[in-house]
Amino acid sequence: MIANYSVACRREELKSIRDRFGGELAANGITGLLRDQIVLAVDEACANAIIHGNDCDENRMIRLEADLREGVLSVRIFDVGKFEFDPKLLDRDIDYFIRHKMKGGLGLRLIHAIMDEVRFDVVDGVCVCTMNKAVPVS
Amino acid sequence: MIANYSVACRREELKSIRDRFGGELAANGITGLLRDQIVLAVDEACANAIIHGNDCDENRMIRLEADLREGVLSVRIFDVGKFEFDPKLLDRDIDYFIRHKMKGGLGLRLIHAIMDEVRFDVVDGVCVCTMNKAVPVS
Amino acid sequence: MNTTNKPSGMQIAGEPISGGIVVLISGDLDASSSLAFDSWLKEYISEGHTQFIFDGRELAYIASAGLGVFISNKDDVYDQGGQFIFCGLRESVRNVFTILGLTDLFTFVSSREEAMELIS
Amino acid sequence: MNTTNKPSGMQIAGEPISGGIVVLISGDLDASSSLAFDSWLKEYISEGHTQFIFDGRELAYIASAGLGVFISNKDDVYDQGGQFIFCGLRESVRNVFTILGLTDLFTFVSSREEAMELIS
Ligand SMILES: Nc1ncnc2c1ncn2[C@@H]1O[C@H](COP(=O)(O)OP(=O)(O)O)[C@@H](O)[C@H]1O
Ligand SMILES: Nc1ncnc2c1ncn2[C@@H]1O[C@H](COP(=O)(O)OP(=O)(O)O)[C@@H](O)[C@H]1O
Repeated sequence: MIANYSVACRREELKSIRDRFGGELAANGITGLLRDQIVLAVDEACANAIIHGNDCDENRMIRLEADLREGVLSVRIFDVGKFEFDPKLLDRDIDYFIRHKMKGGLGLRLIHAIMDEVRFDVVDGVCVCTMNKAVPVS
Repeated sequence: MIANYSVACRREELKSIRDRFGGELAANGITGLLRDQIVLAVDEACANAIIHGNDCDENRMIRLEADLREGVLSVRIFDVGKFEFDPKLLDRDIDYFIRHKMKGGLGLRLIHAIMDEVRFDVVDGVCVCTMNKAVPVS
Repeated sequence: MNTTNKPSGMQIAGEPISGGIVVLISGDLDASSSLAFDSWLKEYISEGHTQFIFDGRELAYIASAGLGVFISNKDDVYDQGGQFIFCGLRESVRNVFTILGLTDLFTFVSSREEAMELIS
Repeated sequence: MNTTNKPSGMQIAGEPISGGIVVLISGDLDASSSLAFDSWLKEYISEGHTQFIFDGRELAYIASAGLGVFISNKDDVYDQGGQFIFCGLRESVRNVFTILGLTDLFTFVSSREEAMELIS
């Protein structure tokens, strides 16, 4: 386990999640652009759980868990909020976002572009976002 | 595999799903009230995928897959529509439904009450509802 | 007695009696047929009916969408002193009400005669 | 030059120049700070600014919510003949535009001087 902590559902926590998780990646030999991209994917997934899943309710928490095994980094984000997924969002071209003056909707796309495997599981009311990525073994 | 078929996203297909799947359960020694309950859970899950996931778009399909292994019946329903889950729905008391004159919102509750394990997985834009239940070995 | 054919092999037959109406539901009340059943019930409510006896002897199946018809129309009927009485439900149908803890919301009796006594 | 402190350690400094405005964004443009940045940008647009040079030398991080600010305001600016020019973006920030295929939507140059030539 290279990370295992909970944070309250506040947008302001995102910065410390990035700093902390980025530090953990570096400590495990994941650096440079690869580190930056993984931190971005994790930030996006946490932002979704905080904002969409839990409506930024500070009394609720999300939990982040990560491990690195046999060259695969696996990050899991747990939340007990609501979950929504519309695959259409992943297919729309950028013009659609511009025409509709959309402020959001690109986060999942970034996550999918960066990570090798992305899945959401809802089990007993808990939503888990699992993101895996092969990383160079140091 | 005791079932593996696709049906169009039309409400009218539900009756034939029930008849067909109920027949398959009976052929595998699952009968009586147990059979009726499992058919109900599968009907509810298919209705959700057809109605909520795919807006009853007849050009879209859902797929139902089931197997029975070591006394556990496992049913999986695949759809490529949108997915929404709000755990609040499972906790609200019945008075809430009455006061709000709600026509729906009890299907997931039935599914959870009937099956031993219920999970939804969204992987690469495909939503899978997996429902497992221990059944007497014949 | 007027009989209406509905999808999924559901049939509804409403038979006005003194002080109420007996509704024989036959077939399956699922996410398909409950749409028509809901319109039908709302029409009867808007005509002023409040005492409903649902004869369930021939109701082979009920899904949550079918229960939703009774739940969503309950207050409109009960607030006027009306009621939903179910008689003769089959075990598998009755069981669905039980699983969801709905048995205290409505009245359940075994025969049409018992139901009619409750509204007279 | 007016400087505004924003959450997550983001700072915005707008410096009007002839024919446009140079905006120095420092810190992180994430799902938290982009709310304030969006209000800020909308205010400048409503004041009539159309030629924006975003100086990204001190922009350490951008998330999709930050990109969303540029995307959602693009038409309002470009429809008036305006433009968003980014100069001096760090590799890791520029990379986020690239991953999403946004590099053709806006103008990217390396220095503030090049950017100023484009609007004069
Ligand atoms: N953990 C989550 N909880 C709830 N909803 C989520 C979650 N992750 C993603 N979503 C849904 O996915 C949609 C797309 O997310 P995304 O592409 O990141 O866009 P946005 O920029 O609006 O967050 C959101 O509108 C949201 O409804
Ligand atoms: N396969 C699915 N696809 C999309 N949404 C689903 C799916 N399954 C469940 N849901 C969501 O779960 C909610 C609750 O479902 P349920 O309890 O069955 O109520 P309903 O009677 O309204 O179908 C629905 O409102 C729907 O948004």
